[in-house]
Amino acid sequence: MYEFFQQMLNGVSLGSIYALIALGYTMVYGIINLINFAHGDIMMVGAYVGFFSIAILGVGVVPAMVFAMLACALLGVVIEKLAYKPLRNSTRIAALITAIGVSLFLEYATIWLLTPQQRSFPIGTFPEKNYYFFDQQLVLTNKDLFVLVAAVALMVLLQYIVKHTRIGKSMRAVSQDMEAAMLMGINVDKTISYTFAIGSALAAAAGVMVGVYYNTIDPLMGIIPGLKAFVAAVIGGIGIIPGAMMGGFVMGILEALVSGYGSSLYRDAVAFAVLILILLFKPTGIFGKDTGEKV
Amino acid sequence: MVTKKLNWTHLTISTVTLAVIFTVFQYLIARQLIDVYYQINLFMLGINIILAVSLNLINGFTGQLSLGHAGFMSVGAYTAAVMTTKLGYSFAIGIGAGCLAAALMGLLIGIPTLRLKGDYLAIATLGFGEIVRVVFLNIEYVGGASGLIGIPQLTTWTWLFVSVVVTVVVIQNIVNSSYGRACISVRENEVAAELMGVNTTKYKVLAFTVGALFAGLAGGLYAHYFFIIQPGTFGFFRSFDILVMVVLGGLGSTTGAIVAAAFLTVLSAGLQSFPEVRMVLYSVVLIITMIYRPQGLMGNKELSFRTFQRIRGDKNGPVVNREPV
Amino acid sequence: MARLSTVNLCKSFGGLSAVLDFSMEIGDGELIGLIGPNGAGKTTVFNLITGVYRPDSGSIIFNGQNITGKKPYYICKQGIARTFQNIRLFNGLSVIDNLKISFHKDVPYQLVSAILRLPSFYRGESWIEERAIQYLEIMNLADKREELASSLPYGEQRRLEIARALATNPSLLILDEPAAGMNPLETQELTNLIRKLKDNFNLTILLIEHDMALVMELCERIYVLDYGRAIAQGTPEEIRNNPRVIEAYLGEEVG
Amino acid sequence: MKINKKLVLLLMVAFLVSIVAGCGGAATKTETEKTPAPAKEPIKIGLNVELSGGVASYGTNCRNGIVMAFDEINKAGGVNGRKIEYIVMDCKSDAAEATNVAARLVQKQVVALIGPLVTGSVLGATPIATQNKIPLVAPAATALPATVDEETGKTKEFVFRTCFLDPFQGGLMGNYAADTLKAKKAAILMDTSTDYAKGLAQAFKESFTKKGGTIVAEEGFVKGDKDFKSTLTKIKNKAPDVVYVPGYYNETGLIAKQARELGITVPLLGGDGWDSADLVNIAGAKALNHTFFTNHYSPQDNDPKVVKFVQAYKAAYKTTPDAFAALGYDSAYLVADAIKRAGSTDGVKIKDALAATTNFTGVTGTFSMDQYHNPVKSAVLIEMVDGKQVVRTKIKP
Repeated sequence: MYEFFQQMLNGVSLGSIYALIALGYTMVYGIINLINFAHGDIMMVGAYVGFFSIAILGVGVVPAMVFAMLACALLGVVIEKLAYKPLRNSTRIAALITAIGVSLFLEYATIWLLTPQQRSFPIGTFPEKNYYFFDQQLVLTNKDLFVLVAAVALMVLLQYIVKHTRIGKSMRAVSQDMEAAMLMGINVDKTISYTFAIGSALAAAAGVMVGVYYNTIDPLMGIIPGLKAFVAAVIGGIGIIPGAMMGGFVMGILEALVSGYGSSLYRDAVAFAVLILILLFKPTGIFGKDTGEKV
Repeated sequence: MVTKKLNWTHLTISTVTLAVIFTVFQYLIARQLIDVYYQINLFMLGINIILAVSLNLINGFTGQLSLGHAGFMSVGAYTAAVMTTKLGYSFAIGIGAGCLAAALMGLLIGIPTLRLKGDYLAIATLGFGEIVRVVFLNIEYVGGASGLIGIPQLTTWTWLFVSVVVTVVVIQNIVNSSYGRACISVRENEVAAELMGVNTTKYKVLAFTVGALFAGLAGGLYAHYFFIIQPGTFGFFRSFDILVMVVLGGLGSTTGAIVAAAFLTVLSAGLQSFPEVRMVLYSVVLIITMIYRPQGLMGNKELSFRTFQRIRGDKNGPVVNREPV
Repeated sequence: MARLSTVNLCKSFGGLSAVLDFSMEIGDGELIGLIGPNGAGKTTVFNLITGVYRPDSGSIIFNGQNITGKKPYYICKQGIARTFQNIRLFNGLSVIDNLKISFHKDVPYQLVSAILRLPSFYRGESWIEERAIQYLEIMNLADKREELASSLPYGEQRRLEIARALATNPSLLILDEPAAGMNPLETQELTNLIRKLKDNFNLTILLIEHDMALVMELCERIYVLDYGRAIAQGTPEEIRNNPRVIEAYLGEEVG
Repeated sequence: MKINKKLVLLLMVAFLVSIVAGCGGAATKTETEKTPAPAKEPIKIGLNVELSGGVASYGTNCRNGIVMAFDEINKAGGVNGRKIEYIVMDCKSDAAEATNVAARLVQKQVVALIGPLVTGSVLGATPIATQNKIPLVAPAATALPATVDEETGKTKEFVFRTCFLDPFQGGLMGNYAADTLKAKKAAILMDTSTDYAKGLAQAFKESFTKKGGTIVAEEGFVKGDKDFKSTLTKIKNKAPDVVYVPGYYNETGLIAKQARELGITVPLLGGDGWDSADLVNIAGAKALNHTFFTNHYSPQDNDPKVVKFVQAYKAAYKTTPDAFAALGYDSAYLVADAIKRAGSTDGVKIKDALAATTNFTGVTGTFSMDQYHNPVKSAVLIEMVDGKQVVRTKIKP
């Protein structure tokens, strides 16, 4: 019985990480309808910025995260301006292929510049503490709590930005109808830049947390979590912020249960199978609403 | 535009050209005038052409973005290799089984997933590719992660050459027929196609199945040239490699796919010692192509006898498609 | 006998009724207009009839056969063809290839013959090509056959769309705002063309149009939609004088 | 222009005939004569190593060891009066790429190949070496099929290795767990994406159960995994006395860390894949206390040859050499030694000299080649104590 609860805890902590990444994913998709494949790789860049801030500048985790968020916000805006903006009016396939291109560019440029070696955060970067319950049967670490709290806090913040701020209102307008928003005097370019800046900053925060959590980072670290987070975003209904959070938890718990009671070797396969099933039977996700295609 | 009659002149020229190419390389290989390294690249080139041309049917002509082509390739490779290595069948039967297995997989995957549109389809096929990889990874019978070893090297130049020619001819003949036009109409405007009586799902599945069949062929040839196949060889990066060829060459141009496959194979061999540079270059090429020339280098134009006639200023030659701007 | 009848068609999107209890009957050889203010649900009715949308309830009977909820390609094969409000040509294809696709549903050879280039393939292709050229000639587009569809001027694109629909050999032709964006001269030509087609091809025609002059001149009967409901039907004369129609078009003023 | 249809058909038939004829032609291969190089020209040796991809750090360290050895040999006057020229190429940790690289090195007329490191890639490169009659020395391919064809049981003529085999080190650990650590119940958590780890797990299981122990759990993970908590939770509930974790340090480091977090305090055991300076960085010194692994050598060894090697390596590369650097270093000396003994750069003669190796002394021990081209050599058993490697025993086969 304790094992089951421990597995649920494992799932929630893994799920918070997916949720963190999925938030940015879902936001960018919701507003400009682009699967930003590079999101996981922006997360990786964030992790590296955080790593160098800690390892070279010797700052703590929180300032490192701020640096990473600023750097990646800028990176996100640059990527959008250079690669995605010219394609805003072309086919979705062209935009998707470009996003894949950007993703690989970030991965391999990082390998080129920084070697493919795995790096580890200096020991003691994060003062670790374990809490044991029920005669050591249940374990919770402060890292788990940190990630969970961060994910919830960022979700609330994001929800607030989108629902209650000026820029959030512009974002929602752009997501409804880009042309109409433009006609209503909304600066669409600026809004999209902000979207990318916020989404990428979220990715960077996630990256630093993943780095601290697992203590290791490498140039290809963004691929699998990025894909999993995408699955999470789809499960929750892509474009819906609380949905991404829930999707993340669903994925995390699912994986924990597959590893705990089945075989961890099929964990990734199960994740993708769920994705395909969701896409087939409820493509709008658990929280999504159906909308018909306009003819 | 399709010719109304079989053009014997063109057929003769094609046959002679192909026969010459075949014989020259056959001679060079048999006499060992080109060494192992160039042979490997020659075979890789042929396999890449099959992959690019077959993916082009799905991505380029039918307009369905598939990121799982390496998955179909691996199904073909494993099936063919198991048939020859474990079950003792002949190479021809192995290759045939590989093609069929891949085509069947294309059909099975195609029917449900093709209800999805655009980027969702892309993600679903990517997921499919990963699932196939994980499954092979966990089957001990085919060697698990370390792969199936000890596959005899049965892919000869003849096999490869004939396979490439058959792939190109079959796909070109499909594309230049009413069935191919139905596929293209799906790409151009799915709603309109459906309303003009084209069963779009059927043609998407057709493209997927035929594309998968030839990917399986490429897989079988690959397995029987490189002695060993591992699940990792058929990951997302290989799907991506093939996609780059198709995108660069022109979505919807078989000639373009061939030229790009050749160019990128040679480039990749040249950048052997700088794998990161190769990938950085690929990704930049992909982004720039999409921004400045989303239809690819060749667009949907084909290099054919008609093109030559036009270059010569042949007055009888019909006007070739002008490029979409 | 009715060529097409719809019975109590309903369709809503996310709780918003686009079409409500819409019933209509079109006799063989009639030329019917469907009018209504913007957003009244006219195009939705077309999408329901041609199978793009599946109705929430109600049924559609065509030539005595229930085609409710059938796929668009199937409905096309039964003899309904349409054009679109916003032109939907196969832009990357030549004019003649746009037309050839319409013949695909009757393709006279197998896929295998195409792959092996058997004689039946060449025979079939010449049959398709000859037919395609015939339709282009009728629509006066034959000299543009090798041009890209997207490179045609607007009026010709409209004509090509009609040609493409005709080439599927329909008994019911549905035109969605065929005169949109045309000048009065072009509209007049179009009116004549529609008449001519109706007679030559023995067609039943259903059209949506905002150009009242065209509708009143051309249509034998008119249905009026407002907020998804049919509010009136009758001859052009009756519609012109119907107070509910005037109210729908002009708002509260009359009421 | 009118063309006679019969002529076309004739041509097509001729084409088909040429294809069929070609099939026959391919079988008749002619031997190309290699002209012997003039004596003063350097001897070319190809390094087919993993400089990128999954096991990049092994390849890089191994290359460092090889390069250092050849530089020393050249400084001492070379082999048979000729300098050694090494050509380094990256096989990207991929089997097909390893084939390709081997072919490219052969094209550059190398007389021997060193690498690749991991067994899968060695299997990829083997056919090229065999076809061209060039010996291949695998510094770290510890899985059985690297030198022996599993189906026929025959030794692969041109393939040699300088490391011990998986059954040896896995069995060693199984005995150690049962005898010294007094374990009754063991759990196995292995990297199923490598033959190496699977081989180790198999050998461990056999020797441990032979000593009366039971295996309470057998779980797997895949290279690149980062989260092992669910699997570890499962293992924890089986309450094993030891957990055997064959795999490579990137993952095993994380496993050690997460196992300790979950409250698994029993000894963790591993193989030579654990050996890396990064292991401590990833897991932290504290988590690694109470862990043991088998290895080819230890830099802490006070054998003068080892001390000298460690000093020279530290001077050249600023880090402590790991086992892969040591194996690379030994492989390079082994190849040079064989060329010297063969007195020739002919592949077949070098191969024969390699097979006849007896009492070769390297930093990873003194060994002779057995009939399967495997060195018969000792292993060390290392315990991690506060982040430092401490040699517990040195075991002869």
